[in-house]
Amino acid sequence: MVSDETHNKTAKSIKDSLDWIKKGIPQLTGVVEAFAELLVAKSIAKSQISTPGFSNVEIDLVRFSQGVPVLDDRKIEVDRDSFRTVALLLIPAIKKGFPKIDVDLNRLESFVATDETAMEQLQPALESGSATILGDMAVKLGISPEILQFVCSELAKPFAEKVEEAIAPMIEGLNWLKGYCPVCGAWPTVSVLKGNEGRRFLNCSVCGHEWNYMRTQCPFCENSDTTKQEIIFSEDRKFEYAELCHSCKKYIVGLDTRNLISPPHPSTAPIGLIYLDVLAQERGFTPGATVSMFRDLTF
Amino acid sequence: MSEGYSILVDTSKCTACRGCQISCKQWNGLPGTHTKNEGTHENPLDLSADTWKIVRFSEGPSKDGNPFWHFFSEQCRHCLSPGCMAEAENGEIIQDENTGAVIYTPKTKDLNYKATRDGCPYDIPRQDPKTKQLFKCTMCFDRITNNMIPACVKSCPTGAMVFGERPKVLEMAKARVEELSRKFPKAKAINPEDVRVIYIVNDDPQKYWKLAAGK
Amino acid sequence: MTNHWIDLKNSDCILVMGSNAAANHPISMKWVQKAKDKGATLISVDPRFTQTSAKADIYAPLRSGTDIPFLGGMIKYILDNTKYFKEYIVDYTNASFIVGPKYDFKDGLFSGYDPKTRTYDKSFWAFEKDPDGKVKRDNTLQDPRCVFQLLKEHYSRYTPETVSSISGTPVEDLLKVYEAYASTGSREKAGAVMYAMGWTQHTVGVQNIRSMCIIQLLLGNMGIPGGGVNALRGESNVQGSTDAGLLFHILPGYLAYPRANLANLETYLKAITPTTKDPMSANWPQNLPKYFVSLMKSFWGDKATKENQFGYEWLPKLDVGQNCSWLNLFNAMYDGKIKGFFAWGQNPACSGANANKVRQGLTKLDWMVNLNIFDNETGSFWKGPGMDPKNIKTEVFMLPVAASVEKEGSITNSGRWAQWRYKAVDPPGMAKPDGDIMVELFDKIRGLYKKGGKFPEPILNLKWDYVNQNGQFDSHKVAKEVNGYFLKDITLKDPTGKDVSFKKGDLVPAFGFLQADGTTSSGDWIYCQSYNAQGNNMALRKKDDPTNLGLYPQWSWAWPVNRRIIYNRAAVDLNGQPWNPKKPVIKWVQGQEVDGKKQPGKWVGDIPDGPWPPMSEAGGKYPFIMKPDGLGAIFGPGLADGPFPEHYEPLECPVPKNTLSSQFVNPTITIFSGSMDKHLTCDPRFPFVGTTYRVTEHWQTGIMTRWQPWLVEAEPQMFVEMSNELAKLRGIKNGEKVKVSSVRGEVGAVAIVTTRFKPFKIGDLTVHQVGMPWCFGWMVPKDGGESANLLTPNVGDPNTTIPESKAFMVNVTRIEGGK
Amino acid sequence: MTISRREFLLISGAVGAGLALSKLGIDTGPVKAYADELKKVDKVKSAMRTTTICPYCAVGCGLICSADLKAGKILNIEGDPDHPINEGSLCAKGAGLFQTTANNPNRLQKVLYRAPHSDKWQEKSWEWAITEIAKRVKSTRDKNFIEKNSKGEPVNRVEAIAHIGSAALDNEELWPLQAMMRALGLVYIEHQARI
Repeated sequence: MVSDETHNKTAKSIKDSLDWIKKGIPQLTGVVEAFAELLVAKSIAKSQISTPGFSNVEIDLVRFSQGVPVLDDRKIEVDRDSFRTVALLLIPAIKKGFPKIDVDLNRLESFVATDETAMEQLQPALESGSATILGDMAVKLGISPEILQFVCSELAKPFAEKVEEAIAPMIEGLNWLKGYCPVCGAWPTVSVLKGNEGRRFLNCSVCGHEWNYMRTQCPFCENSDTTKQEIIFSEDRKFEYAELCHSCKKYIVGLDTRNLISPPHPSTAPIGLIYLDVLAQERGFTPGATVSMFRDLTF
Repeated sequence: MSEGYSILVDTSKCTACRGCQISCKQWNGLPGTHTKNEGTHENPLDLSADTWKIVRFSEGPSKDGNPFWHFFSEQCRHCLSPGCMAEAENGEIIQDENTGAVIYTPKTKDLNYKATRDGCPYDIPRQDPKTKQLFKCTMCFDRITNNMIPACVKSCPTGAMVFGERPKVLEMAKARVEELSRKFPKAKAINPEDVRVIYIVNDDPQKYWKLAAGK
Repeated sequence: MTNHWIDLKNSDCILVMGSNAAANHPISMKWVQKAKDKGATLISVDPRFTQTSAKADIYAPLRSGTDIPFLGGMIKYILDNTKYFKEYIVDYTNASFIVGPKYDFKDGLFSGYDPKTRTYDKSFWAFEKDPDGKVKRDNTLQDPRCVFQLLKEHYSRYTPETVSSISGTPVEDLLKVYEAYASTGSREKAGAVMYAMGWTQHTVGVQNIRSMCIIQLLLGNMGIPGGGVNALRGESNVQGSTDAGLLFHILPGYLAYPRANLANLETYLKAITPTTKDPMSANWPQNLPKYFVSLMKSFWGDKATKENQFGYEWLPKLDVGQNCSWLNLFNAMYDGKIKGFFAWGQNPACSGANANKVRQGLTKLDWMVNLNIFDNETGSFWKGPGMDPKNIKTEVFMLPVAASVEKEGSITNSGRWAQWRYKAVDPPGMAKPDGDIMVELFDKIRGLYKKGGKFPEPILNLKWDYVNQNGQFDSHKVAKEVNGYFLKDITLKDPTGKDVSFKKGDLVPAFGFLQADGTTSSGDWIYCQSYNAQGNNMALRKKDDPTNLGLYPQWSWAWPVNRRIIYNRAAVDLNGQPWNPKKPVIKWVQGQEVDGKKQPGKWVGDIPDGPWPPMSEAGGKYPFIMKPDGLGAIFGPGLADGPFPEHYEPLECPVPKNTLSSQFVNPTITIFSGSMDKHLTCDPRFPFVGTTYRVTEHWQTGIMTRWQPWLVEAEPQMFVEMSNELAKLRGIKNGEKVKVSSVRGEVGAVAIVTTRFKPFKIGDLTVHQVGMPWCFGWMVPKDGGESANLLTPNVGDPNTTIPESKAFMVNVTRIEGGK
Repeated sequence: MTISRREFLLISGAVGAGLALSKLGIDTGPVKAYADELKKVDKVKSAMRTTTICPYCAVGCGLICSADLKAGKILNIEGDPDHPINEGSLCAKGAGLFQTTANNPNRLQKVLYRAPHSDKWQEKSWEWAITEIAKRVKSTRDKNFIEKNSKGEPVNRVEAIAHIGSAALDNEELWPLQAMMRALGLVYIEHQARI
């Protein structure tokens, strides 16, 4: 269990980062405030999970070096109690940030709180990824499918982060040359430049793992022809940018932290860069991560 | 940010590439001054209104028969109790509460230059002969208040300079001195309690620069 | 470099000698530091205590020009103390070869010397051969005429005391260096040497390096990770420009330049193609005819046919013995024999030894074309000091060119990695990429010759189609031509013996497929594979490192055939197993048995020096495949000045005689005798040794850095570094303006009085040495001072004609009131 | 419950279906307005990155250049952190590479000609310069062409024109350069490697 002091520190770091975003771009205040509580709650959620989430993970170095993520065909175990704890921690936090959908959220919250088998009931809808099954479940609960999907995807992440925490030390120092996550295989949401030399790190959209990746290569299609890459940025905030790939038409937002005294907490970075999502999407590019909350900003 | 910031300058890692000296000029828009070689690779020879940071070179014989050759990247120490402020009774010099940076305002043109300079144990302040205004390192105040590290720290290729919250920097300094003392018994941090720009040396400070540890 | 930059991390002992890597190749120290972090010893040997010395574990001073005694003493130490790697020298070097009866060495001279021509008849140094033509060997190394015993005898004179009395290095410092470096003679240890112009710029330059090669062979350090002989090249693409044959004596790929006595293709090919009678020797140069004919096909395209000897007669021929190298070039210019001159991205008015002679030479030209990104002392020589424009007839065309980020193409680093650079922006103003200027100029010249002129065939027949649809220079087209094409449909065998078919117009996969019958082209055989069906391999940016030795085989491309450590067959034993199993650069893996049939084995790791199995197996070959004998040359009978390195004093030196023999200076050097070719030795007017070097802030003559105000502010002016003792002797105070003069010229400089220089004790003499940078020039900054090359002598090494800029005699005097 | 990685990605990603913030009741209007404003005042810049290799010493350090696509100007040059040799580090010269580009006002930007006995440069066009140089090459070559040496052997060379350079050029420029000079018959062909 993580100490309260650590919690408070993380919470403060997230709040400081969000304040810094608001100060820099007041126009983002609405979005920042929507996510503030959720981000803090999520930072705690991982420590509320009692089971490790996986068993007997051994790294197959040969497969790994060929680009197979650690969790490729392994199961993540989610226990009922932890699921309920996490859900009852996150849903109220979402309510605070998203007051306009609180009716739906209340229904979902009470479903999780009262129905012992809530987790199992939600599972098929989400596992298949099928819009029909998801829609049926949403109808059953009387809430909008988009909201159900949003909440469930947020509920899943702490479990992935928990697994990441255990696997990350096992792959430390191993060479990983892919644009998807070496732990879970998901795509990154944000690219961060760090250290004096400005090495680039990608941040996994699902488990939060961070790995080094070539600066001048597209994570999504591995195109390294720089004439087919473009960087867009605002002259006022040169340390924030979107990297567009003309080869696969995907983009990733990025943050150069080398100049920064206290770089924003990684979980807040995508929020502060949302204006770049707008600019990139307007030009017809889509975010490489399938898990982005900011996929459809232009309509 | 009650304790403000500090800069650690680990001279054991410095190779005198002068990247810090050049980036200071670049960021602050200071001109490359006309210099001459005066019998040393150190150049410009001294701080001035146009040069707020210089790498001092010093050398001499050492006990093992080989010469020593030390490099000392000098700048304002941003003292916790700045001696230069004794003269500044009308806000000519400001000590920023949040960062701890000691800032010379344009009003310094009204100060007694000699007294201000004499008040500094490290002999840092310099006057623009034309405008009479005093100048020195600002700790990159315009950068650090925008969450950016100082230009010199950013430029250092060997990681000899670190910027951060003062307690963390003090901790780092302590650890590094411990590490160095295993090989260099004279290793120490210079006046860490009094200044914000803390130098680590592994020989007598005076062997680096006559005022390395102050007057 | 036989190895490469990152490989320095694999070393156990690094000797930096004739180089100041920390100042001049700063990033190399990153890898030196990594080796040190793992316990490696860093040794710096230099006349001056440098930035590299400051980081070294052992520092030893030596007087400029005494590297051979220093290293000869190390050879003796290794032999006397049995520090050599016996298996390695028996199996992989010519230590066991029996030298013929005509070889002899007496009082500084090898047999076969002709004092009239100042040359050796090298046939006196030939090995003894069996009746079947194979070299006689004694693998016990006991025969008194075997290389090993002759080596022992030759260096028996190089005792620590004798060496110290020549080089001025204290005996205890010598022994410290010898002991540390000789410890790498065990099979698990690797020693590397890093050298630069501190070794080459001497009248014994090549033999300085030969001395180290002998040491590396004795210790078994060639071919292994963390070993090798590593030249730290000074310019970003000086490796590539040498590979491309921008030198009078070689064509691209180091093919010997044709001489007039080789009247036709057949005689030329015969002359350049070595033979061997030893079946174990791969003798790779036996393939040179394929490379030459393919080169001719790249030169002349379809116009090169078997009938016209593939255009051999269109190549200009040198006379036998004709030397057109740098010093001779400027000698001819000074003599008024050269009328037109291209100075393409070079500033000889500051970089040439005896630069006053160079500058006078420029006044005798009819015309000069100078291409550069900045104005420089060469293009503007006519307004330089001592010049009166009214009296100078030379027309000058100064053409502005693109900088490195304003065009696309590749450059080759010291580790032989050809790395692709992309264009970021257009050049400013009227500046143009050099490639476009070449195309336009040659098109224009060709246009004139279409209307007639002397011997127009080569001009009209040169293949010259290196532009894209927009008429702009296309570096990809050249890169493909340099790699080479198949010129007709053809079926060939691959290295495993399988048939492979190619179509006319296909790019050649690698130089193993090149042909001598005109069916392939290749502009530079060593670059064949750089741009093939897989694409532009020089642009590769994949970071796999399967051996974990830092080879990065998919990052850019290294010649030859992407081999990252050359001579790597010497890194394994006769069975193909690495000497040091912890650092396996290559390794032979036995084939598995499939259906009762044993499959062939294979090499893993780096690209081995040729596909053959290890020596213990049928078809195995010796490791040094570029040598006709296949073995590392401890005895080197091919050089102009002897098969073993021998100490001779620099042409200008501070001592009255050579302690080791009565042969004072290198007996084979060419000494110019014109009015501006002065040399003096032991002359009381010039009592101090002078040397030159660079500073971190400036690069070469300073043309790219002296126009940058912040770099100039940090290192603004010409200086001369000297010891406290010398300063006292001359009454010079630190920071005073002094005059440094040699018999050829003088420069003003600021005295830097330093403990980093110390006087040398040479026998009874105290010898002072001073050092100056050669990065300044009169043009900019205004009071920056002049080039140290006004002082340096225009005398060269007999093999390379590289001038002796690192050891010459000067005087230093105070300028009264000169502050 | 146990979930496989594949299923897991579906849960957390809900493949294919985008999430619109507006459907969650968040007003993204101000964000879009901010982005629009940036565009309106021409603050949004487009840059292209290219990798290059340092033109100074032969270590071969990698750098990344960022250039403004519209203005065609270099914005920044920095060490390439992915380059295995320098891993992003640079020395003082490499770090100042910016100063060798168009950002340095001292760069040569014009074709200049100095006439015999003149004490000044004249500005010229490329066409003029190339034509005049070509004429001089031809006339010097033809006047001084050596067909045979003293032994009567054919040599077909020109000793009256010399060429030096250059280790600063690209390999793809060096090859045609030596070919062109040799086709002209030059034998005095040298460069930095000799000094």
